[in-house]
Amino acid sequence: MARNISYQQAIGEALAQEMERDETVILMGEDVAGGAGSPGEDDAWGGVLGVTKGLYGKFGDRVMDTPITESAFIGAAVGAATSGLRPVAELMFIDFMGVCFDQMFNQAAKFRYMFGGNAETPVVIRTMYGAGFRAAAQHSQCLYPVFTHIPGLKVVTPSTPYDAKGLLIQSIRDNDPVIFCEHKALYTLEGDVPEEAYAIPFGEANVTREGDDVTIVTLGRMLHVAHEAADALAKEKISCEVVDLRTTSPMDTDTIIESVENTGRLVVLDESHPRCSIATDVSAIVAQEAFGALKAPIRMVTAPHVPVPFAENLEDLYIPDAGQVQQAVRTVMGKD
Amino acid sequence: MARNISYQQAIGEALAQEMERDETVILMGEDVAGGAGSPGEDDAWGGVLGVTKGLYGKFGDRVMDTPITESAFIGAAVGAATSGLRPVAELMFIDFMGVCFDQMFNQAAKFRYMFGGNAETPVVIRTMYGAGFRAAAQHSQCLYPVFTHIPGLKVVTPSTPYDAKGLLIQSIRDNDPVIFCEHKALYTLEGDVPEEAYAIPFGEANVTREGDDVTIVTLGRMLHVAHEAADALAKEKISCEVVDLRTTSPMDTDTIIESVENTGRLVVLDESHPRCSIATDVSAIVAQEAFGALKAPIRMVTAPHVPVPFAENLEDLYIPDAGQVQQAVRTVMGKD
Amino acid sequence: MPLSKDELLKAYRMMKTIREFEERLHVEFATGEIPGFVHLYAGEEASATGFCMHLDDRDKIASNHRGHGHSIGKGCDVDAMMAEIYGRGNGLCGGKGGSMHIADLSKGMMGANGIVGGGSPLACGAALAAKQLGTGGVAISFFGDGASNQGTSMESLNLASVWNLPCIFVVENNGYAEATSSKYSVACDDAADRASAFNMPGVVVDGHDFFAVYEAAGEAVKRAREGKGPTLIECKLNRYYGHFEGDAQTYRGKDEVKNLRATIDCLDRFRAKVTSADLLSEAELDVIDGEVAALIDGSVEKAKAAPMPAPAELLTDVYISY
Amino acid sequence: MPLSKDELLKAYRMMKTIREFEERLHVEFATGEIPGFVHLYAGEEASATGFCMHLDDRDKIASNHRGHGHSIGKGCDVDAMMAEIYGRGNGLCGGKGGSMHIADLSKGMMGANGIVGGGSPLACGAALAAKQLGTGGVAISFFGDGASNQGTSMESLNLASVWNLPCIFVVENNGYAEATSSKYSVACDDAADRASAFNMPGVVVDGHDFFAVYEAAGEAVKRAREGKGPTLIECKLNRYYGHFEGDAQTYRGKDEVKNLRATIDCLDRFRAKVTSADLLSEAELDVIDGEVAALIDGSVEKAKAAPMPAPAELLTDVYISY
Ligand SMILES: Cc1ncc(C[n+]2csc(CCOP(=O)(O)OP(=O)(O)O)c2C)c(N)n1
Ligand SMILES: Cc1ncc(C[n+]2csc(CCOP(=O)(O)OP(=O)(O)O)c2C)c(N)n1
Ligand SMILES: [Mg+2]
Ligand SMILES: [Mg+2]
Repeated sequence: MARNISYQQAIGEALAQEMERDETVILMGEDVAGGAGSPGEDDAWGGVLGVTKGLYGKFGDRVMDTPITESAFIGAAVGAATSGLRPVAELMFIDFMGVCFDQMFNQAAKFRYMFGGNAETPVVIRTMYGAGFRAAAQHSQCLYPVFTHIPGLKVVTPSTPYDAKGLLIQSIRDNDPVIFCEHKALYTLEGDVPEEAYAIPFGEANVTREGDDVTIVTLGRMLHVAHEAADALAKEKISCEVVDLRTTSPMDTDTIIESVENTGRLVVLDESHPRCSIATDVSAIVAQEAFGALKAPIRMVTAPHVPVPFAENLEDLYIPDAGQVQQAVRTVMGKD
Repeated sequence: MARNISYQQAIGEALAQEMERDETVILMGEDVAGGAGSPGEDDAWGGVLGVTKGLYGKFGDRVMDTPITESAFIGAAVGAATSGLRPVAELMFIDFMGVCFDQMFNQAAKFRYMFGGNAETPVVIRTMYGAGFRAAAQHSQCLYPVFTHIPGLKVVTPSTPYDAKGLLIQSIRDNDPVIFCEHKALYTLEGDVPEEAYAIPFGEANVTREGDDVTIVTLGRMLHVAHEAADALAKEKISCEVVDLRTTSPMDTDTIIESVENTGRLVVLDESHPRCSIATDVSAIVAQEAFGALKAPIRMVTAPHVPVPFAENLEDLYIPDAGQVQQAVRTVMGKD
Repeated sequence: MPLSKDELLKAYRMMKTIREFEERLHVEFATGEIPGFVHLYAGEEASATGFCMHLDDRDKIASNHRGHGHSIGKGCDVDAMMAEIYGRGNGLCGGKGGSMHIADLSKGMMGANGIVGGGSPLACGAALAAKQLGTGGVAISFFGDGASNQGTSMESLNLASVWNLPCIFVVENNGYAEATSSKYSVACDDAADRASAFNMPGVVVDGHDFFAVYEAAGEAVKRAREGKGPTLIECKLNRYYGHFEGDAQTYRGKDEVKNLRATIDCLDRFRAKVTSADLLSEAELDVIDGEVAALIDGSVEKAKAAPMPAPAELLTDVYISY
Repeated sequence: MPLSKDELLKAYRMMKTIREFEERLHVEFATGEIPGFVHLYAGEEASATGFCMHLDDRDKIASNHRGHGHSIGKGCDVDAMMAEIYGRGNGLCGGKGGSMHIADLSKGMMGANGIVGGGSPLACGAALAAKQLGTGGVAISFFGDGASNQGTSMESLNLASVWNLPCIFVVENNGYAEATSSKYSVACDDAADRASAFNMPGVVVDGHDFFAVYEAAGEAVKRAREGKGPTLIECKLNRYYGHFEGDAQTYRGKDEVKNLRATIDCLDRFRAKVTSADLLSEAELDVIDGEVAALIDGSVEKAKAAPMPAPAELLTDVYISY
């Protein structure tokens, strides 16, 4: 039975259900158990934005607060994953990956290959990304292109409460290391989510809107910007197909190509910085694999090649918006 | 006056000349001063492959050995760069960036923007990259696509002794943070290098071979693979233009586009992993900016999406070779 | 060496300015007009002040997310700081940094920092520059109990010792890292105990007592200026507000903050001490209170009235040349 | 608790196997047939052996770049190790890892590691798993003096203490990190002194003395199994060969290694002690020497004859599912 719940609740529910189902699932992170050793209320926080609130009460010492030492505890999650547990570690903001990247990309990602198949590392690293919170340059980045570059990591970027729950359950059940990226501006977004547990397979993009003229490939929070643009463009009699990648690694190139073969035009919309990004990735694959279908140049709509600014007006300009998408679509339609 | 010297000597010479010229240039890294505190020969090592050997003898305590704490010393180089020095820090292998990435991408790269222009950070991080040394998954990566993704970092990938010297001098004189990437398989490559100091500007790609049929865009060690392929293809009467990027950030898109506008075909050759890489970057920009000139699909030749294997035969298969480039060129020529 | 009257007045003004700045931000944040994350330093003023009173133009500090106090201590312009926190074009960083990234390199304030543990390597670098350039300057890294566990902090202690840097590491132990107790996260009794692991003096000081901080800081700064190397100092103190604005602090004890304010407030203590010893009069201090209140009032008013950054600023200041 | 005769024989065989393995690699590397970076453990055998003699199937170890000794100690197959170092398809990791990435998770050997300081967080994880799953197992991280400064190492000490993990941290201090002296890079006198900074016992032990290591290791393992938490142990020892094969070691003192070999060799010491105490006879030890020599001969021969990995292996083993 589906109810209307938030993206944040969907994530909490996925965690609770998987912990219920499988004793080897454990949680760790800063304040995820609410603030260890403090004199006041138990379970006061549930991570910085409350996503894990209540889980410590339910699962006790399977939910562990950590010192602020991301290398040590992300690495511990990785080591525990090769030793019989299925840890879900919270890296509070994706921006903090710089203090623990080694344990993610040289350890977790590479064990299986380096050890000749002689290792499984079922670890999930949940992390918050994206701009829009006036949180400035060190708390607003996307950075999933960096993880996508690394062989051995799976990278997940849910755009709705339904996907958040299903993809997180898949992440926990998956036997490879997964970076699970939660857009902070989506936490309050509500949507229909089944009560029971379900898993959404990786590498299956979602065609969230069908259309004939242009394919818009996007992901995460930008999905909603794409829909806003598509709605507006419909009034101009331009019909957009919208593809939500859901996971950037593995990436569902088949669905992208199929769509471009139908529409003949591609706009890629990504909140990341422009260089070596998902936007360039999707564009390059289409230019290689579906060139013959293209009737017009590809256009990329991304954030600019600058850090995320603090001031409200600048940050609003920084984030790609529906207007930019509409303009890009008009350009590929030859209507600008 | 130019002499024939190696890539490694060219780098050492650039360091020595800049240290001579400017007192604020200092060097730091593991064993770059030869092994501090050890009882034997002074200046025994000069970094792990001897690139800085002799500099400690010449410049004394301006060349500093560090403990194996990359975050601390790379961060110290960054902090010193905002305080009047022009440090050149050696990150022995690029693969080690995972233990110190924060100081590179959240600190050095962002100061100027976050502080509203109120900071200059003239730091150079020299680092060794690339496969071919049987050094396996944690000592053979390229990873410059990760740095290229980050606004605020300049990324340099010299392919010859001449470029190594000129680009390193520019890096040291540049007022922005620079990641200077040295391919370990190029250290012994010899070439003509002027004795006097000279700087090669960033963002100016080098057309190292002119041709009419296909543009091959490449960088670093792969430049030599591109030339090998172009030589072989010339015998098949296919004329290749080869573009060496020299710097991936800033990237000289003008030269790329101009070349593709002449040839109408593009092959991108990069030793990096395929996803969110320089190959996708160049392809995407061409598919957006020079689509009209393209007569055929773009083809990317890259390493596969797997870690670097140890076994010799596997590593040889891993590294893109001239045969693959020739095949790609034939494909875009419609001759396969 | 006892403080002169001018120095006492300066110290009080510094502490009071920090306090008023933070108390006022607390009020203004509640109105919803201040964007982003704001971490207040109220309660901890004696630490920044006790250290910064020893510093001059040669010296540099690296700060953390709770950086307003350090910035005021190092002489950043209060109006420009306030404008920055409001995200205005005339802010100290042109509105691009905000509370977590306030910096003024011309004043030796190397930046607040959004990355826990990010500052200490940078302070090592500033100390190295001072040493190499022979300026006689020192560098201070201010960080929290939570940050004291971060690898970057401990690596920096080691590096500063190995290179014998004029660098001072100040752990501002306010008992919490977000909601987590320092008793849980810091495995040893006092964070300063770790000094011996890096062959440097380790000092614990009552961070509510300006005079105690001032004295410990003075010794460390002297030591550093004399080329004798780094010191680790732990200030035990308390924050009055939540980890950031909006935090209800339910993890803290009932009336914990109320009791702290009533009993160990650093400004109250300072006032009691200097007046009872007849070093300064209540009236002299009251004058400062009034001046500071006016200063902060003015800064909020000006910040609110200031224009946002020009849209073109989105794309400037990322590279010096390209 | 004195070692039984079987245990003594086992310990000697372990040490001797490591030594022969490494001495032989030194010879074979010089022929140019062994690819990549090879870091030899010769001289340090008493450390791996003293610890691993206490371990069983429940237990796990995380190793570093100098990992052959730890691997042999934890029971990895010598033939498969040799084949791996030669990059053969029948190697322990199918030829994909090489010397720096030898691992056998089925034996509790979590992997050598190419990243200095990379192993300790992983060992914390294994210890956490043992604790959560109630297996009674312990985890050991072996790392060098150079690695002891790395932030990841110190963070792990703190985490193991905070979580009270059954984890043992072994600093194998061989005096050098590459060419750099540990006296330069480690700011305190002994690396084990840092234990108190993390509220755990710190022990310095003579790493050339198997019996001393064995005893210290036993106490730490017991403590960990009893749920009493982590221990930091520093073995002072020496490496006989260069940092990696090819290193001429000119940074070391003249005759330094020659003298070490002559005076404090761990195998010589072991032999002298057990024979003089009449615990084992020279003849019994000689038999082992002969068996080990044959084992290593065989492993090199087999490795050389083994085929390279199949080309298709380039693309396997990266994901379990995709
Ligand atoms: C690397 C990193 N991890 C986590 C955070 C999130 N965070 C910001 S402040 C903070 C608590 C810091 O505690 P402490 O060092 O004691 O300083 P305090 O806030 O108490 O002044 C945390 C966990 C961060 N900003 N950076
Ligand atoms: C993060 C990182 N930095 C640097 C290196 C290069 N490196 C490999 S081994 C080594 C020295 C390690 O010294 P120590 O920890 O004392 O171990 P030992 O080699 O003496 O056994 C260095 C610097 C690395 N592999 N990883
Ligand atoms: Mg604190
Ligand atoms: Mg060593």
